[in-house]
Amino acid sequence: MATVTLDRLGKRYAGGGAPAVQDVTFEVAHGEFFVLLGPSGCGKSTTLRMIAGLEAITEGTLAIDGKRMNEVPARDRDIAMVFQSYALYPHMSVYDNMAFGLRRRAMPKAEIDRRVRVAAAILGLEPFLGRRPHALSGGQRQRVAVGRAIVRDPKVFLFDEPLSNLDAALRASTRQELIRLHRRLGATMIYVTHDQVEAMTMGDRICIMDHGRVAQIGAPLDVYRRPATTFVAGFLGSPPMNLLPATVADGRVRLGEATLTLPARVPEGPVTLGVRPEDLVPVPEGPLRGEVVAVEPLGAETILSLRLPGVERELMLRAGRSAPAGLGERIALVAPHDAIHLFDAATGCRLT
Amino acid sequence: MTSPRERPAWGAIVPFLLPATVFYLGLTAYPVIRTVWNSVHEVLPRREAYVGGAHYVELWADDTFWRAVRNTVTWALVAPFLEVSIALLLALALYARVPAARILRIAWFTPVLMSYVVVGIVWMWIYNYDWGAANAILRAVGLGHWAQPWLGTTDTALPALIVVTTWMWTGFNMVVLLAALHALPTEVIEAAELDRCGWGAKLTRVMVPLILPTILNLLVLSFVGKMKIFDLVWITTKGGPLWSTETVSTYVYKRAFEWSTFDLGYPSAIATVWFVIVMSFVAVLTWMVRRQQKLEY
Amino acid sequence: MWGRVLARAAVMLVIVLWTMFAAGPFLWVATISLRTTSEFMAAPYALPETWRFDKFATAWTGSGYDTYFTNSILVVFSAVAIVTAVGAMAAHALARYRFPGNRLVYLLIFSTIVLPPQITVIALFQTLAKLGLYDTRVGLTLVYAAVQLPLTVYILESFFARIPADLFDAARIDGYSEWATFWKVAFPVAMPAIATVVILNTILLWNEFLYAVVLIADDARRTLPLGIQKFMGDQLEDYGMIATGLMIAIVPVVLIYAIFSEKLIQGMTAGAVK
Amino acid sequence: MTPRRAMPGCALAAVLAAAALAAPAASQEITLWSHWAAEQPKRQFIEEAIRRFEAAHPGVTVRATWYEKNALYAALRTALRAGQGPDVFYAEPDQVEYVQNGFLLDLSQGIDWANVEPWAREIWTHGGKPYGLPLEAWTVELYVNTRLLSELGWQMPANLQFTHGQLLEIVRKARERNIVPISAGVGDRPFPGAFLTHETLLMRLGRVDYGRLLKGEIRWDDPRVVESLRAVRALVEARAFPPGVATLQLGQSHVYFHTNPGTVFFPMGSWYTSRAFNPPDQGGQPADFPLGILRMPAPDNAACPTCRTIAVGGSYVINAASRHPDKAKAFLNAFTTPEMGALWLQNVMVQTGIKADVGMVTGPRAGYFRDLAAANEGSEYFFGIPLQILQGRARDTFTQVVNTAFISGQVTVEEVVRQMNAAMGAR
Repeated sequence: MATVTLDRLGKRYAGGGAPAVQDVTFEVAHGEFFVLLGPSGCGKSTTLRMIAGLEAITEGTLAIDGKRMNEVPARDRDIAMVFQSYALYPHMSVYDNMAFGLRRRAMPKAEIDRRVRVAAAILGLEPFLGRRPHALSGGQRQRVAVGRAIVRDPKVFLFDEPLSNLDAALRASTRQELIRLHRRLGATMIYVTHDQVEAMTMGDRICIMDHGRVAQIGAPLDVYRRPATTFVAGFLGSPPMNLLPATVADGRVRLGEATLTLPARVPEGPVTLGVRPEDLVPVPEGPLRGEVVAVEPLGAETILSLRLPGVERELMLRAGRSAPAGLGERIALVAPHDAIHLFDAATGCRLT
Repeated sequence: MTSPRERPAWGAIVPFLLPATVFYLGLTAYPVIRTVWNSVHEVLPRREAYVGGAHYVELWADDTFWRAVRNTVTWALVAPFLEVSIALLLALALYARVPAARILRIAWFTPVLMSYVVVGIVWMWIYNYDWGAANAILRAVGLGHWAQPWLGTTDTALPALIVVTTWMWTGFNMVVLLAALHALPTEVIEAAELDRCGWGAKLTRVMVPLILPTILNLLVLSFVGKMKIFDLVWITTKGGPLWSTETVSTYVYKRAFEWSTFDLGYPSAIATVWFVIVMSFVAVLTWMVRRQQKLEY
Repeated sequence: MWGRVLARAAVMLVIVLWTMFAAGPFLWVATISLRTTSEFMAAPYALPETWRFDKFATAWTGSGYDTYFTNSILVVFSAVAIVTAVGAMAAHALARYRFPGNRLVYLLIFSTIVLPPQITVIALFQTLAKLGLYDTRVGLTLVYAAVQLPLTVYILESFFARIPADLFDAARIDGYSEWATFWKVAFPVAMPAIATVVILNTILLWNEFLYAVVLIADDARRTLPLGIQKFMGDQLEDYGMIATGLMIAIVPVVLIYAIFSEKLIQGMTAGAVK
Repeated sequence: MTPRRAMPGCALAAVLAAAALAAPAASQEITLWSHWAAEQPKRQFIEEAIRRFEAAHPGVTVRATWYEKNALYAALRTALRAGQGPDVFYAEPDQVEYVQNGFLLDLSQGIDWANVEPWAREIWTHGGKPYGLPLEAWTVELYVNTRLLSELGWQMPANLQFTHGQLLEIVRKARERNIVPISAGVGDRPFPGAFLTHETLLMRLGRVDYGRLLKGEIRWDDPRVVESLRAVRALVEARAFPPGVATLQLGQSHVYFHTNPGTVFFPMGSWYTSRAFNPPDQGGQPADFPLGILRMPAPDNAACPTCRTIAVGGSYVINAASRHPDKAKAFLNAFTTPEMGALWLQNVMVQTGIKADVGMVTGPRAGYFRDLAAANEGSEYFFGIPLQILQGRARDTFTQVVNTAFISGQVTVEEVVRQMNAAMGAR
């Protein structure tokens, strides 16, 4: 178990162009489950690979337990990694796959055997130890990949989208298993994903990345409730936060023809107004009035799309089981004060 | 999911590439250079002397060399078309779901696995005037007056050898074409069927154009193979009669190791010229195939 | 309807004729190999009345086929072992690492596949003579390894390039050096392709003639194709015995083919299908 | 790095070790590469000579390897070029290039030349030094199946020589009876197809002018040459030769003559016996075969109808790179006794360059040898066949044109003349 510290970490490829990762700074605490979240190409995997030692670090420092690791080869960093593709050795049995990393370390045979069996017991892999990976199901392979990391008893576990090759149902249950595993091992884990549900449910903290930079770091609900940028706001939540162009003037916000009171003092001028679909409440005299242009009944809830006069983008509304209005009808909405987020129209940064 | 590769890890690359590099430089690149060097020298067992372009001048006027070039190029142009067109016919026959296609595919492929030495002897027997199978069949069907010493007359020797290479290589081409046919998306063929295309139209308008890149590759491959041919000729005719089956390879070998001159310079000049010819043919053909494929996709 | 039947019949006819054409020569040689020359001369196309399998023993010991066979095994197997190791290492380096000149090296090696052998054979003869490797099995082995190197690298490179990079990353994190990773991960994972090139190279070298005839002189070091050729001049009238010799050369190839036909076809056709 | 590095190295080491194990123990072993793999009598003679030599020289062994001629020549050319090869090997006197390139040991000393025919030594002499031991000598003969001949209504002529005109008549008669008149096979040899042609040229031109023709001093469009070629061409046009002559091989042409299908004539070197006297199941002639020996047919206006070619054939030479030159010489010298000469005649039934008394030949084959002597009586000899005199392109052209294409009817007389003139000029 260990802390992992990144200080202004950056990656620039020899070919030139924009850096793949820049200025990434955070510290993962002892035993923390830390999630790197972002769309593909945001630099999260590169960051993880730099921590693993699979990519050379071109800028900044990486430290594990306070020791600089930039020049230390992967094998000496005492980390273990679970790959998206699982990277199981197809020519080895499950047992050998797990033991492979230990053999290199000149560990006594008996100890290797003990560790493999313990890990297999934790993951329920005992019946499959003699099988080759191609004879396993996707979920079983995924567990072997985890088992290969567990036997090593490393300081840090790294996960690179380990669930994305599983089908939806399996993904949910495996998520739970991983959470239990983290509790059981109490190990430091860094987990890369593009799936916000995984990030929200698993992470002690999440770090959202965008274009190679950190957009926001925080506890999942904090990030959800107070997104630091329009990017974070738009990335988290399903459907995501409504982000609409508005103008602040005279202590009010003008959104098309509607006018809302300011939740806080902000400078006058164009802004982006954000409001989560579930925070909009239909009331007969609400300030936001529009025409329903789409109705998506999902059973437990209904998603409505509204067109507000003078606003280009449609507004999404999350309602209960029954739709408050039908297609083509007009509806009026209100949003509570503290549910209105204002962002700088140019930079996307939070104003409130 | 492949990651962008690391900057060169020379410490790992060098040991991996070194043995191959040594083999390549020592036993391929150096001999090529040495041959070119030879070609401007007289290379006798106990004497080597610079002769400049003398060998090349002699080569220019060497009828046997040009005869050999003509024979080889003829072979290299005729054989690929025979092999590939017959192979296409056979592949289509097997594609049409005949029984035992798998076994036939394996059986037809067999000749290509045999040594040219073995093949050469077998076919010398087949072409034997008195009891060879070729004449025996002709006599059996009442065409005895067509019986020939097939490898013994200037008119028939080269065609007879071309038949042998066709026999050897058609099965190979067939297997490749069959694989290409099976790899065709079934929707395309089904679409053609829905369009009420006849079998012939389906073939010429849909299937053949789709496997055209494979066909071109096979033609080039066969062409290159024939440009190298040596063993078969050496075993059967040694280039005779009257140089009618002389190939560049047999002539190089004759001049280097069979003629009583012992000079390795002149044959090296032949080899060098031939090397340039073959490589330029290959370059042009590759370019044509590439261009063709660009048109296709 | 009749048109369909006719077409079907035409297809079958083509198939039957070609099968006879393709297989006939071998079957003929097989029958001759079990008959004496006088039996053969009396009726060239008859089946053996008595199956003279003892002729194989005679050819084996009496005509030196034991020597030729041993030489072929020694040279071909050593060359294949070397070219597989050397070629796999090079293919792995070319497939896995990006470095300046990578594609140039690949192209150089690849273009050697079409190199006419005449361009090297004379100089190889000179070189081996100078090194004292002329007329030795070691010399022929090394040349064979070099000759098959391009094709080996070509086939293996495309396979190695398809091994997911994650596998190597995993081995790195598991603590293995690049060298160990190659032998313990890449090489075993590439086994299907390795097997293909091994079988392919074995067959091609088993049949090789030109380099052998130039680089080997002594009868005691001749490989099978040279051995067969040796007997075809003055003893060509002994067709029965020569056919037996031919069968000795053919049978191992056919056996390998019978066992590994799919792999072999795959290897032979690898260069042609894109 | 790790010991794994050694993998490919190991494979190489294994090869080297295997080769080292197989390397022959050198010390007192003389290696001999020889033609005659299929010629039992000659092989038996040499093997007998080896036995005697080994008995007389304890501690020295001779390891003989028997080759088919083309394979032997191919192996020798590369081996000698590489500075290797056996101590003693088979050569024929046409291989002057061996001498020119310094591959052969000078045999002036250490050989008992007094027991060698002077003309045979002369053929092997270059720059005053002899380089080869001429074991085999041979003449060009016209073998005949006397039974077939009489069935065609002809008798053996008293002087043992038909004229070209007579031969042509016999050929036509044979063809009418569906018998192939003359056997020949040039599929694997550069000379047997030319026997009839060059003997005709020799008789028509005489020894001196024939020699000048082969030296390029007389052109091939000389009327006498053209006339001779037309005489042979007349036979070709009368379908004198087997239809498969161009691909028939030397060994096959023997069988073609005496057994399958059987022809009237067979122009061949007098070493005919080395194959024909093998047991029938090894390609030899049938036990009761009615063999006769004739001189080659005489052309009209022959300058020298008694002229014929004698050639030195199989000889042994010593490799200049040999590590045991003295032992090798001792081995060769063991052949130069009248006893060995007689043994050769007795076994092989072919003339020899070793001095020997023909009268010593006894046994069941003695009659054959008397016939051979009768056919040779009064002959004026020309030394060497054209192949032993021509070099380079002239030799290649002679082989392709005169040996093969001419007698298989694929070139006209005019074409032969044109090609030969060009090739002789190109030399």
